[in-house]
Amino acid sequence: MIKLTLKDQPTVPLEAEMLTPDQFSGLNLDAIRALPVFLGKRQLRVDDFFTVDGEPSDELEIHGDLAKVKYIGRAMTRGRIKVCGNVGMHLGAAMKGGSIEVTGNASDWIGGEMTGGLIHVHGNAGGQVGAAYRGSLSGMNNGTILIGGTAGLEVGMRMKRGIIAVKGQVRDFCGLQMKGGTILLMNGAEIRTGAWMIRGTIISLKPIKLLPTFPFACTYSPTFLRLIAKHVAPLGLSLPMDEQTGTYHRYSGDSSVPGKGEILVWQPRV
Amino acid sequence: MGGKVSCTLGEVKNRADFILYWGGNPAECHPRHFTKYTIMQKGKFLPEGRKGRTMVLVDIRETMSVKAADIFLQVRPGKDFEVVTALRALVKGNRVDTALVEETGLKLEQLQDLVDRMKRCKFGVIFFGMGLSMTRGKHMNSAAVLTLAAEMNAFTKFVAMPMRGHGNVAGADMVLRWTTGYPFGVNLCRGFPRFNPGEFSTVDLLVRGDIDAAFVLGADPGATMPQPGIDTLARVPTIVLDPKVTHTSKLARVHITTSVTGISSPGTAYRMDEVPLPLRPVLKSPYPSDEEVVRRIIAAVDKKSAWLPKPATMASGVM
Amino acid sequence: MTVTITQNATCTFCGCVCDDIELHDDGVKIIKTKAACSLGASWFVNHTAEKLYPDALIDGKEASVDDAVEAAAEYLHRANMPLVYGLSNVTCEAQREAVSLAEKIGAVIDSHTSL
Amino acid sequence: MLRITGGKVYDPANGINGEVRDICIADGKVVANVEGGRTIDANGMIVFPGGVDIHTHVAGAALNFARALTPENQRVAAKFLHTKETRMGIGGQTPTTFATGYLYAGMGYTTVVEAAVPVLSAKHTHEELRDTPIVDKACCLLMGNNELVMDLLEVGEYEKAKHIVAWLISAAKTYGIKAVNPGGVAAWKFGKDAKQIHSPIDGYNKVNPGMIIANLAKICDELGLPHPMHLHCNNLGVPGNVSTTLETMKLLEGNRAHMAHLQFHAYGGDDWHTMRSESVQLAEYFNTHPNLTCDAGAVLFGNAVTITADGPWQHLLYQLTGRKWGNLDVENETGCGIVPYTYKGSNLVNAVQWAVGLELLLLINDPWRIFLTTDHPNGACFWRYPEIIHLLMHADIRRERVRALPEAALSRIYLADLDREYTLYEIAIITSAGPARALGMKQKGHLGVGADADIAIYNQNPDGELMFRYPRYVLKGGEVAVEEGEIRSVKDGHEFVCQPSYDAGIEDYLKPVFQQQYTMSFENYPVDAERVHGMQIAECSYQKTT
Repeated sequence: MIKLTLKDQPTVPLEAEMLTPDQFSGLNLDAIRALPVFLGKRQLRVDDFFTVDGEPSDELEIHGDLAKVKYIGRAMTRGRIKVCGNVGMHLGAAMKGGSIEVTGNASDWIGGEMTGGLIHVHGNAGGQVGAAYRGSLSGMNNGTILIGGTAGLEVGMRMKRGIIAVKGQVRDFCGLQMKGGTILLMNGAEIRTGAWMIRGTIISLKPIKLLPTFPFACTYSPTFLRLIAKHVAPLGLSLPMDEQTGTYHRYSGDSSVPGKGEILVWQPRV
Repeated sequence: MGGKVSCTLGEVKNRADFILYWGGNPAECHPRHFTKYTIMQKGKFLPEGRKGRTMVLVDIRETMSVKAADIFLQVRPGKDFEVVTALRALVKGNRVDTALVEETGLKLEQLQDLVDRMKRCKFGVIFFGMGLSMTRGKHMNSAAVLTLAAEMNAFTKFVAMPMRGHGNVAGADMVLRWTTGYPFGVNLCRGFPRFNPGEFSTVDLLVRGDIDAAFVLGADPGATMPQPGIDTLARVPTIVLDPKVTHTSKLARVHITTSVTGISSPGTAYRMDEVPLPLRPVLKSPYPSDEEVVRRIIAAVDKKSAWLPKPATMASGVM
Repeated sequence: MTVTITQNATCTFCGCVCDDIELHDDGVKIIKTKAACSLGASWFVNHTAEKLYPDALIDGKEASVDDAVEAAAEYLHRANMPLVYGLSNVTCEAQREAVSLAEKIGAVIDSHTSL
Repeated sequence: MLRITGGKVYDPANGINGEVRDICIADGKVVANVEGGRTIDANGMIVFPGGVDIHTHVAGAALNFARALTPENQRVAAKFLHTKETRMGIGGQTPTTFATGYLYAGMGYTTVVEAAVPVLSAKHTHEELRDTPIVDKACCLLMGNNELVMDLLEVGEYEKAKHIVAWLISAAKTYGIKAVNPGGVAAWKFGKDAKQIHSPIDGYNKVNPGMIIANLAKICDELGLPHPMHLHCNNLGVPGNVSTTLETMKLLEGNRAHMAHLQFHAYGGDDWHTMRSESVQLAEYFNTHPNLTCDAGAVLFGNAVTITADGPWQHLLYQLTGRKWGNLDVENETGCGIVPYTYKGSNLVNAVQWAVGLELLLLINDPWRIFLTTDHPNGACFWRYPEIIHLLMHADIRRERVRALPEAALSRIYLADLDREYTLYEIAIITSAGPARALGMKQKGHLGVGADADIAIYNQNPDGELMFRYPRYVLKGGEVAVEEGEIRSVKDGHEFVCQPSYDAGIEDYLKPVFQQQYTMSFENYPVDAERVHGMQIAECSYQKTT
């Protein structure tokens, strides 16, 4: 395992897209220390900010308050990164495989346009989780993102495939212009969930405020939920399935697009 | 995917028989908009002027502009996006939830009537103001109106346009686009332009405290930003160019007084419809122009060791 | 008092940017406007050629423009992530120079649009 | 002073076909001889007059609109770093202005014509061109839907219309005029199009597209403009549009005209399923009518952004693709539409378009009358020209590419049957000498004494694409602007404008009409000459030979 420890908080954001198992592959510690990082307009070295110890490996542990450190795990294809602390924007953006775990909070754009792998944030996340960058046709195209806390605006914007699960509440525009995939809301959302969605599924275990363009369709407990339940079980999440305890209400939309997406809201029996 | 479908103001003057103002108060904020460009003018194809046009105003409260409107639709605060999205569904004849529509403060019949009028007109235009673009939903509210207007073209001619506020903010968009490829919030730190609103927009940078110096011209963020942003401007070295000593000047390390745009400094400004206009200054100012001062600062920077990004900066494909 | 009349002046107070304003000035003040709205009229009348403010301030103290320009250049050159912001109430020519400056100091450049 | 020695010179305007000879340069011009100064050893290299792009979209309101509309393209485009000599920028489909200059010069092109400028925003176009370094520039003014002109044609006031056109060219500081979908953009303001060139346009009783076309062509000739009317025909891009194009060409007999991006106007078939190439039919007519020139408007597979004043076509394309749509109607003058587009080899329609561009370049037998363009960024980006040159020079490579097309495309195109291969001499004609002559720019497109010393020097290489992509040297105005792919000196180019004469009394008619129909002050409408950077006035000395 390679261990990096942040020496001092950078004064302005530090862009560190070199901090991935792929970039470290085949490099000894000195070579890793010499990799470039970008403090605003200055090109500096990894060891200007981090102490680097351990053995060359596909496993990487980063310690410190990295809230201003951006792009960790960018485009990684394999291996594992554990961030012990908070982390900055674009964590795991365009990631293809491997896994990232964050013990603290994460910022915006985590897993932006990712195509595979797993990101697990124990704390809160910012906005645009798994989203498309401005103007892009689609956001995350596979993979899994699990947020232990809350998440911000535009979670899963234009996502095409994959799963995003959030244990805390999410803010506005969750699933904005979604094209496919699944978003699991364990604790509901603020407003405009599923706005302009074309396809895909948003499941909320708490009642949520819907747009007028999501008319009620039916009550049901679809079998594919069992597949999703099986997929998220290893992440420590469980979906209520028992028809004795409740059902899902299905709202279809967004009829303004017009879209064939669905929002399933769990209704416990009273 | 929607888009942006617009026109210059003369097209509105000559043709628009349906004019919708959403979240703006032109009577007080753009006083000549009605008289010079829109409802009051006799147009080439609207010889009867005001009588030939329908004006609808959508806002959360009754403003001075209501008097000028044929129809006023009062929407509940924070419900604009819901209304526009419902309109997009109704335009296509799709289902909406009546009860949820009524939570917006408007009845389904009112929306249906609006849709019918929009489809019946020959040339429709929506002007949207900061009441729409600066409230909850922000850029998505603007996107909603722009998309509605684009989609209306399946039925009739329709355009939309933001009511730009500050003088030459449209010009800043234009200049940044041709020089950097992006309209605002452009990060040049890696030696080439990058764009990501929310990450590189000023209010976010200031509130997060992401910058370590600020150069402010043609604005007074010390009066308008949220307090944490103002704190950042006070903490880092801030430099201000302004014809007056502003709130920002008072918390800045450096202030330079400049001549007033259009009154003393010559040049170009863009109208809200992106038409460029020459400025005709009348008074000779005792102060240099912004243009001249910026040029002098560039000359002073040029004397120092040049900042030259290395090609490695591009290798990684960051956005 | 000689009064100069300027036709087709352009008002940059709001986004309408009306360019049909007639201005009467006495060399120091604009004393009369025609065609301008109330906002535009007060904008024109409230700006004069008088010297009401110091040329420049450094740390709140009066300074020469030369010294202020030097100080500005030093701060911006030294910064790791400077911001160039505003660009609304200035000419396109000034905006164009601001882009050039932002490029030389490796800045983020932004306008009111992003608010 | 500078001498280029030992290179094989291709200077078709002076009949020089690959002879080894020296080119001498002093004060930015080609001269007979120089003593002293720098010598460039061009042994093993070929020497071309600098490229001239007769039709491109690189500056102004429409392109700048497209930049804002497509951040996703910019993000993945080539980046230009801030250096001591050069400004930062972005390449791709809609390059920033600085990058545009570097990209053109970096490919050996030294003169470009921005093909679509509305009078109302001409100030803006000139500002952008000022920030487009190295290359020389000129603009075509959009005139095919100008209501001031159409209203006069409606009441039979041809002479007045002619003076208005001359006044507008002078006011906007442009070089020539362009008509885009004549009448169609005016109709688009009623939500319509003009598909029949002999039917009246919405809003008019008499004026039809044909009338606009014929009158504007005549006006250009009578004003003596060095470049004829630049025409984007009606029904661009639509299956079966070859009949419109042929009908249009017949209207032009007796006058000069430049047919822009002819590829987009050479289709047969009744709908998208039956669309086919009609390049043979079109080339046959074209070959026998020397009053016409054209540019290819070739298509290459890949991402593009379609940008045109043709508003109604762009609405159709938006509906067909479901992608983003930008539209900006310009009062009384024109419009513009923007839709991002991807040309795919697997798509039958795109396959036909790709073939038609090359077919026209091969079937039109006089290289002095067809020029290399892609209608940048509509058919492909200008920086991909070397790919097209390579295909023109190698029939076998073309056939190989044809084999990769869908089976169903093969019966709809002619490309595989064409054996012609361009020589270097002919490439020099379609990229430089020909367009310079069609533009009436006597100092461009050749290397004779007195010519501007705009010169591209390439390492001779059997791989034409490689050779033309990376010139060894590019000289602009006698200075080495590019050396081994690096920008060496960045000087601003000139802008050429025409000031055709008009009856000064025309303003008495124009001013009140303008004040009624426009929203700015008449006095603020023209572009001040000092706002046009490096302006050079070209003579309006064309005379019709009978």
